[in-house]
Amino acid sequence: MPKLIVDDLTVDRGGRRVFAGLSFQLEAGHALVITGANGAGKSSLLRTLAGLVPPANGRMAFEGGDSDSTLAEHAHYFGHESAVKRALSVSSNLEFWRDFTRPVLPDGFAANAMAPMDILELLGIGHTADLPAAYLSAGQTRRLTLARLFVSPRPLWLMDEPTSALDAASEAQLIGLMNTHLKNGGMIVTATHTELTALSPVTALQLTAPAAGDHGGHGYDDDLEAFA
Amino acid sequence: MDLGPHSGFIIASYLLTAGAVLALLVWVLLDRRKLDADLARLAEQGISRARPQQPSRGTQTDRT
Amino acid sequence: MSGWISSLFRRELQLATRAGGSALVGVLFFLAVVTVIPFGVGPDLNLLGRIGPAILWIGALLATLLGLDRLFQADRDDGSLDLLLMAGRPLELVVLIKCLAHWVATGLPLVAAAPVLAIFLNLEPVAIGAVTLTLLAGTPALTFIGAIGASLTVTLRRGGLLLAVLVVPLAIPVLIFGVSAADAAVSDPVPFLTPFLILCALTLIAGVIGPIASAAALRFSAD
Amino acid sequence: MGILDLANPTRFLRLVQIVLPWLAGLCVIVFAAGLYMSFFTAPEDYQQGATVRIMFIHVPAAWLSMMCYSIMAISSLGTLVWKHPLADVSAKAAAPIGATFTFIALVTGSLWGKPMWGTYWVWDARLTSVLVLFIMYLGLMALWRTMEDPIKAGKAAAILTLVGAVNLPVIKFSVNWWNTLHQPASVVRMDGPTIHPTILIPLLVMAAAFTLLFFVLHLMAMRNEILRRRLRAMRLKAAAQARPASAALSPQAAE
Repeated sequence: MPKLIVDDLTVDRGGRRVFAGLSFQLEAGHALVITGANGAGKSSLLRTLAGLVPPANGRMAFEGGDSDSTLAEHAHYFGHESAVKRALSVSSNLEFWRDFTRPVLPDGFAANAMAPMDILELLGIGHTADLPAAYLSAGQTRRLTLARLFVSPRPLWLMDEPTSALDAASEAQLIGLMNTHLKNGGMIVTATHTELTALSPVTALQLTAPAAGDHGGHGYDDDLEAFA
Repeated sequence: MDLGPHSGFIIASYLLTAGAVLALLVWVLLDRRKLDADLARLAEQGISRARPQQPSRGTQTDRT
Repeated sequence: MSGWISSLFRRELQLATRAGGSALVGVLFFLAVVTVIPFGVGPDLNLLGRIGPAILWIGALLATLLGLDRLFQADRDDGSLDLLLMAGRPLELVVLIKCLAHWVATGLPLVAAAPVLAIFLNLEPVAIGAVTLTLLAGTPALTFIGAIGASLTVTLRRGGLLLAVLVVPLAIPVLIFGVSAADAAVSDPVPFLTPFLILCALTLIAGVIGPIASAAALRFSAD
Repeated sequence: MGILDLANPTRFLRLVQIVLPWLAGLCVIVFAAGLYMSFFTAPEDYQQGATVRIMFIHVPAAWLSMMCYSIMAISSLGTLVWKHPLADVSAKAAAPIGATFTFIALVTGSLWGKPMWGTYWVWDARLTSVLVLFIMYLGLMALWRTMEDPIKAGKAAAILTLVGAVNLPVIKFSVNWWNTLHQPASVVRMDGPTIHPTILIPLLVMAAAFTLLFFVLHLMAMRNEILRRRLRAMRLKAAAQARPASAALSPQAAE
């Protein structure tokens, strides 16, 4: 069964130590909910797992997955930005991501790609398929972004504040879809302020803001000292 | 009607003018046809334009 | 395998030509630059005839560069760049496709407009043909080299101008051989083919170095 | 707007429906008369011979390009000052038409120049000003294309049009000055001090025909623009039509 292993992960951003020595493991079918104050590094952890931020040191690996794909290629990143092109129609936005993102299906992850129209209908925005994405409301744009995760399935979902800009009904539907993803043998790492009680099975991870003094091991002045 | 030695230029300029005007006309007509088609398709989906309820007075824009 | 290449190319083309795209604006900038120069230089047709190819080439260079800062910036602003990095497609190939789509949307219209503008600069038919041919061969190089600048300045808010400053030195060889090929077609000391073939070689080299350097720069730009 | 309240788009569309066929018919008739006169009754010019006949479309086209820009300037005032709802529609509809007439003026001017001056393009003061006007038209059309929201685009374009209108005389003056400054040989004046009636009448008839053509196209383009705005509004409504998210969220949703 695929497993996500993070060992002694340390991440710096802009010369500031965000967190250090973080280790955890996540089996298939489980979700990891990250909580913590703003600036505790929730988003940084997600972006590091997504391969968008190079870690200072530490190891991240996706065991049991597709051997010639990196960890990032096993993951979908569901961030704050919508990655939706306003000038293109809703369906062409989705169809592009279906063709472009390479699906990764390790054994033990039983989900197959949904057709764009099906997932749009499921998320209640099927009637906007032909309209330019510029005409969508914030909630509808959020659902279009979510639909991207279903057209080319990948086991690991990295979700940053997934329930923001969603009303109660849509939030319930989102949690349901997340549960379905877990049942299919997928994994979710999500950062959130609201506790997602309906999501299960869940292991919690509390990120504490780093001690004020610790200004980041690989800071600029260290180089100077080494040089002097 | 003898157009003289430079008749080529005269004819060319009249043809180009006619061409430009025709191109503009065709563009406007095609644009119109596409708009009508899109509007019809939306009307089919039951999106009706809200009738301006109150009688128009002064410069009242078209509330849709 | 090639499904994603054609959909990426089609999408980039659509985005460039749709409202807000850089295609139409590039040609207008080219028209504006070429029209403004005679106001400075004066309406003397013989002078314009001599420096015509240079004016057209410099206009094309500036039009390409200023159209390029949105090549990656647009994707970064709406979050698509992160997903392009994560999609598991060879980034060098992705950059190559984006450059080709940008060239078709912005570069080709420049090449098409060049003969018309050459009339304003009083070039003879032979010179018009030569300039157009050199632009056709040379503008892809400008796009590839410009893409390096675009990827380096993608994180900056106002990267457009810096991009031009970074890339103009790199584009000088293309400019030199482009203009000299156009002039060679008219004045005879140098046969047309020699500078023209070097220009084509420059384009091919840029076609390799550009995407590789841009992909590397994009990987580091993510933060 | 006095008796006819043209501010209301619906009434404006009805008016266009009635007026347009007559206007188009009249335009065709006047064009036919103008062309006949231009080719048959007008004599050849003693200097230029038959090429003077190009003047019958070049000069009206140049007049039209200026007239169209002034209509756009007035519409821009309508948008910014009097807040007339159809003003920015009129300005946006007029831009491509103005650009086309300017293009015609440039092309015919160039084709007229070849037999007279030996080259297709001469940086003559008038031709150059028309070229600058052409770039301003294209700039305005590009500005409209880049903004999604028609109201905002209308205001921005109105400001640019007015700034352009103020600058046109300045451009004209500076181009003249620039032209005479560098001018090696004096350019044969296009039209003599007094135009002979047999040439003036066809010219005026052709100018009338061009003006009618402008109004026909302008009304049609305005109608399109109004329909385009309605389409946009209806699409926004269609998107906002909150269909209930499909209730049945079956567990095997992802299968």
